[in-house]
Amino acid sequence: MKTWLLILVSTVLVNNFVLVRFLGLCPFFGVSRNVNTALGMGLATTFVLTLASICSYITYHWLLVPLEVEFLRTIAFIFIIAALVQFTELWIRKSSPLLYTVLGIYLPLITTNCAVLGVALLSTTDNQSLAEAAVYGFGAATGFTIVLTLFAGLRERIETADVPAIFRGNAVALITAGIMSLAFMGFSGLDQP
Amino acid sequence: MKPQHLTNRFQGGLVVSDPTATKVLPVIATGLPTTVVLPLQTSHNSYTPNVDSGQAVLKGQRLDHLTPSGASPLLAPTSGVIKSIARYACSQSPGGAVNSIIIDVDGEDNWHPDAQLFHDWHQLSRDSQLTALQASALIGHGGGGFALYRKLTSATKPIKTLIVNAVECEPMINCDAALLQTAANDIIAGAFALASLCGADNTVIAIENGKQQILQSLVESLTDNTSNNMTLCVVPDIYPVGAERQLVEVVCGVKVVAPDIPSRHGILCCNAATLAAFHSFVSTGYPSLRRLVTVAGSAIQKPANFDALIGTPIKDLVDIAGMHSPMTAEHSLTVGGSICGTGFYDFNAPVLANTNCILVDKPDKNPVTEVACIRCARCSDVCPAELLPQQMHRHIQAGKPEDAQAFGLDACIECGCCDQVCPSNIPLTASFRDSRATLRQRHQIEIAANESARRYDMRQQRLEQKTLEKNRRLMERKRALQKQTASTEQSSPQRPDADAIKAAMMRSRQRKKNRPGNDSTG
Amino acid sequence: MQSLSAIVKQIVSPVGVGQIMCTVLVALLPGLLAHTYFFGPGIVINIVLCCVASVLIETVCIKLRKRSVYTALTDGTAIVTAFLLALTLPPLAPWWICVLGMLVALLPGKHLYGGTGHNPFNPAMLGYAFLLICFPLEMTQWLNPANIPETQQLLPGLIDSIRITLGSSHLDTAHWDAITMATPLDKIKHAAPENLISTVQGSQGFIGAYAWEWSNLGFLLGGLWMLWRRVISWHIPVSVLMVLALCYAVSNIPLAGSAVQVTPLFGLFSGAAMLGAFFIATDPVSAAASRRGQLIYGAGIGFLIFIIREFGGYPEGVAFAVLLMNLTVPTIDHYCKVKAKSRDKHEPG
Amino acid sequence: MIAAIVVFSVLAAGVGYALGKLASRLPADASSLADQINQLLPQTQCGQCQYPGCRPYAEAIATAQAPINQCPPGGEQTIHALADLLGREVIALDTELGECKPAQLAVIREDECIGCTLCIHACPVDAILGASRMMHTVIASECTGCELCLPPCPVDCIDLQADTVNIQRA
Repeated sequence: MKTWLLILVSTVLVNNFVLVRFLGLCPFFGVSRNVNTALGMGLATTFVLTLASICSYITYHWLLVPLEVEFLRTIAFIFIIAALVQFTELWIRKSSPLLYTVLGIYLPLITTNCAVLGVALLSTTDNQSLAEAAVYGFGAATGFTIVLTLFAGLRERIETADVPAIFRGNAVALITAGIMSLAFMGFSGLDQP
Repeated sequence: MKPQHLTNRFQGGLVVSDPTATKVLPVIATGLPTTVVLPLQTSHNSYTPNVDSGQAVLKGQRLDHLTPSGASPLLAPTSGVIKSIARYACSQSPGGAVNSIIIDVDGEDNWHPDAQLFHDWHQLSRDSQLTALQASALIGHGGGGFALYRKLTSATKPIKTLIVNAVECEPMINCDAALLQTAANDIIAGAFALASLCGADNTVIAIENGKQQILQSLVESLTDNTSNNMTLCVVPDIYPVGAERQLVEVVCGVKVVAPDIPSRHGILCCNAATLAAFHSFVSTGYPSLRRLVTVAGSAIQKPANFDALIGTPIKDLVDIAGMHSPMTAEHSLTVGGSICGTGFYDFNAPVLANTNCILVDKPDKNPVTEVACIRCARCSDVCPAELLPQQMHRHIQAGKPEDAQAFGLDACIECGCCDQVCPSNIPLTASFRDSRATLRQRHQIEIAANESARRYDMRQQRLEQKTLEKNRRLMERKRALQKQTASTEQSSPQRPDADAIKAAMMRSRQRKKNRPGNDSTG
Repeated sequence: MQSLSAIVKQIVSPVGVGQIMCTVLVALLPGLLAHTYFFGPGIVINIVLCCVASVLIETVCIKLRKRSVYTALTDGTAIVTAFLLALTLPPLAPWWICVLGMLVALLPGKHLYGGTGHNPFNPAMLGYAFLLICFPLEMTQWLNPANIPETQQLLPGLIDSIRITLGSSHLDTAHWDAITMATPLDKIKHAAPENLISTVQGSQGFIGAYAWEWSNLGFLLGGLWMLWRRVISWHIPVSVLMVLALCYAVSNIPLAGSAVQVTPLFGLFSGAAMLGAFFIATDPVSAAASRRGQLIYGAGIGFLIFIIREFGGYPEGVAFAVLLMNLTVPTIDHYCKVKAKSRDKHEPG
Repeated sequence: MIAAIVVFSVLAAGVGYALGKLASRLPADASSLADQINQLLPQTQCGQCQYPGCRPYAEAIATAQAPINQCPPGGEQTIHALADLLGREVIALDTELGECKPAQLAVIREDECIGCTLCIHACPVDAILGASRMMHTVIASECTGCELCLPPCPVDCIDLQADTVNIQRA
């Protein structure tokens, strides 16, 4: 149990996938226009990522290793993630068409989101157990969701701010993301007991 | 009759120590003005005139077609000749000029024959009392500008409590205090009459803590007409305790959030001056066309309360009150009190039914500069409606008033408290007032658009229906034709023979010869 | 309209934004005096440097935005940022640390977002965090607090301090026993040399670490005075200090290498807790807008200060705690909406 | 090695088939989104957006067949509202389709009207009153100013005036 908490703290706060490892930046900037869509995207990614890390663990240890084709793991993981994303896309298209239109291209883009593939690959290299891989995936996704929602809130506030013309739009968003990762440096060293 | 001192209060508000509160200004009666102006478009009513220029009118005569049911009519305040119906200055409309009826007063001031609506109020049935009240065009003198008739009829629940709002919490306004001193009995009688009309079982007269000497005179006049269900409450003087919803919260403990109104909670709140006017209407049968207006401000020599005819240009009152220095463009004119009063630009504008105070102030020597909002949240501390003005301001400044609605823009009572405490001197209430107007206009556009969408859908359905109908009929005829051709083929398979055709042609030629025959061979 | 405002505004505390900021500066004095008494005049030099830098940067930026320099300077927010940044810097830090800190504080911290009122991050803390991460050596050159009876520590006078700050003479550690220690908090984690431990236990410092409790007491006095003048509201400082004290009370962290328990009072009166709670967290522009939001904001800061101090890598957590909560402010404001509905508070009459 | 290929192809086929089945059971429900978009359009039913009315244009936007800047009567305000709803970039109005003019009303010069009922069929909101060979007139409160009745009129007796009747529509 203690290690799970440590994994969670380390993936969500200490080395957050977006602000410290700089993975998954394209949806981070693409979907953070308003808080509700950011939350929608975050939940979708959490769903995909947690299931993907579990399935990739299973395929890696029960399929690839017995068949000695570990080198195929990247393709297998991408295949799993694509299937999960397709399922999520169908579900969101059915349940909330507005979210589906607003997310637009970024929903299928979860497949190519480097954070998602990164988690699957990293959890195999650190040879974690199944439960640890699941918690690792869930932690990474929650970190991604929290930071994405906070960043969306910040961008909404900056929309109403009187930013100089040349900085308006993505420039001020990029600088703000930089300051966010500066702030997240405060958590460094949190997971060394 | 011992006054009850109420201690519960609403959130926020401004503690105001106003030296003018205790001193009651003298009341000056004014005669008839030379011209009278009646705007056709005010905040809550719009009239279509049924008179045209040059026509003579008598006092109390109705000047408009009663368009929407329940709207109160427009009555001529005095007799005279209609000079013109043109755009004229008005203190209520932000644009400044509004179509108005301008009457040259002839001075006889004689009533129109059917101006007296009844002879004895108590014989009338409740419904005829209500229709008489509507015909009397009695508009609330408080500041809201709603017709008393509309207030009564918009009550969804039976009215249990009637509150007489004798509170004058806004500094500089003095007309209610003067009325309490001179006509306390009229107000009480008016309160009784209205209570019996709307069936309220207890009546509360609310007065401010700061007005001690008026309190004594009220207590005496209350003891002589002894009645059990009328109580006198003294409310703490925190601005805006005189606002309808805040007074209801202090007196009855019911928190009413705009746009909801107290009459939907069985509570009717009426201004003291309205009740005095109601009493004069009930006792004489003639609509009351006069009201007390305070004229004060730093530029006025002798501030006083004027008993003025509704429609009198404000310029006449200011001339009587006298000014230190002649009026210049920098002088600031305000209608209403000094905290939530709205500025206006042309002091020829007329006195309306809900104009309770005119302030004329000297140009401000050190104008304050507006600085950016630092989100210090003082305005949300003093906001009596418990809103977040700093968040509303941020969204309005970014050009998105609809986002400000999430922070309570619709519940804003435009009381002006936030302006007074803002360290950055931002004109918050003015920006909220404008944004609410824009949102009202957008709402109107949306209603019109929905109406067009409905008509478009109906038309589409009708056309679809028609094409379906046509196809169905076509199908039927085709089927009938097929049936018919099938049946004829079975009974006579070969073609009809040639001589039958020849005989038919012979007959037609014969008929053609007969027709021209009548003119040639007979 | 104006004749009345005199009546109303007298009742409510200092009126304009400029007066508010002046009151904040005056409130900073007690803590500042305690600081100079224990850590020498270096802090005053820092303040002068920061103020000069902030005025210059502010003027340049406002001119670039073609706005009136007078109103921008007189609203005093730049000066307050300068004071707060200077108070967090070590007394004998080189001069470019102050200038660079002010640059980072005012450019990306404030003018990037449109000047006063629009910056989501606390400018002073942004400058300090940037300096702490980029120049860890210079930022932890804290002098040993003066006048500890056992060590009779002498402090460099004003002239020496200026020369050191300008880099003309090197700080020879042999003479002035400068040790790389951010604050006494540092030794809670890394068992610092014995003499300092003893000073804490035996020192006359009644509650906190020897020198720091006096400067915290000074800031507490300044903060209470600001509360009384109604320049700030109680919501943020109370929630920060309460949560911090609660965390210390709940988790009994032993003082490094000794049986002494860290009492909540010790936690509150050491490091930059009081300065953070009363002056830094209550910066209205970067704090939450609604009072309810401010309570959540303050509680978050208190909790994060405790987490970073006890488990994090940096000795003092106020800067990062404030920055991290500044991140969450827009989302807090997004969800702290007005849901006022008509209701019957109690039976009428 | 062969086993790996076989396993993966079987796995791929199975998941593909399952997703295909699922796609048909979870149809996209675009109509509720079209309603939300239709709510933002000015409902002049003028057809300047190359669609027969506002509703068809809303459905086109919902199924991403049409961009959000093809509504001249709505102008900037409608584009901003659609961009906010759908989270898309704000793009300038496509001016070939028409300009954003202030609200206007069609008014028939009644003495020249020959009663041919062509405009009655053309009006998308049935705002024109009249019978064949009888004089026609426009119901001012219902007219959306869409100009569709101008082209079919043989005697060209309909002209456009600023909308003063329902002033709030402007």
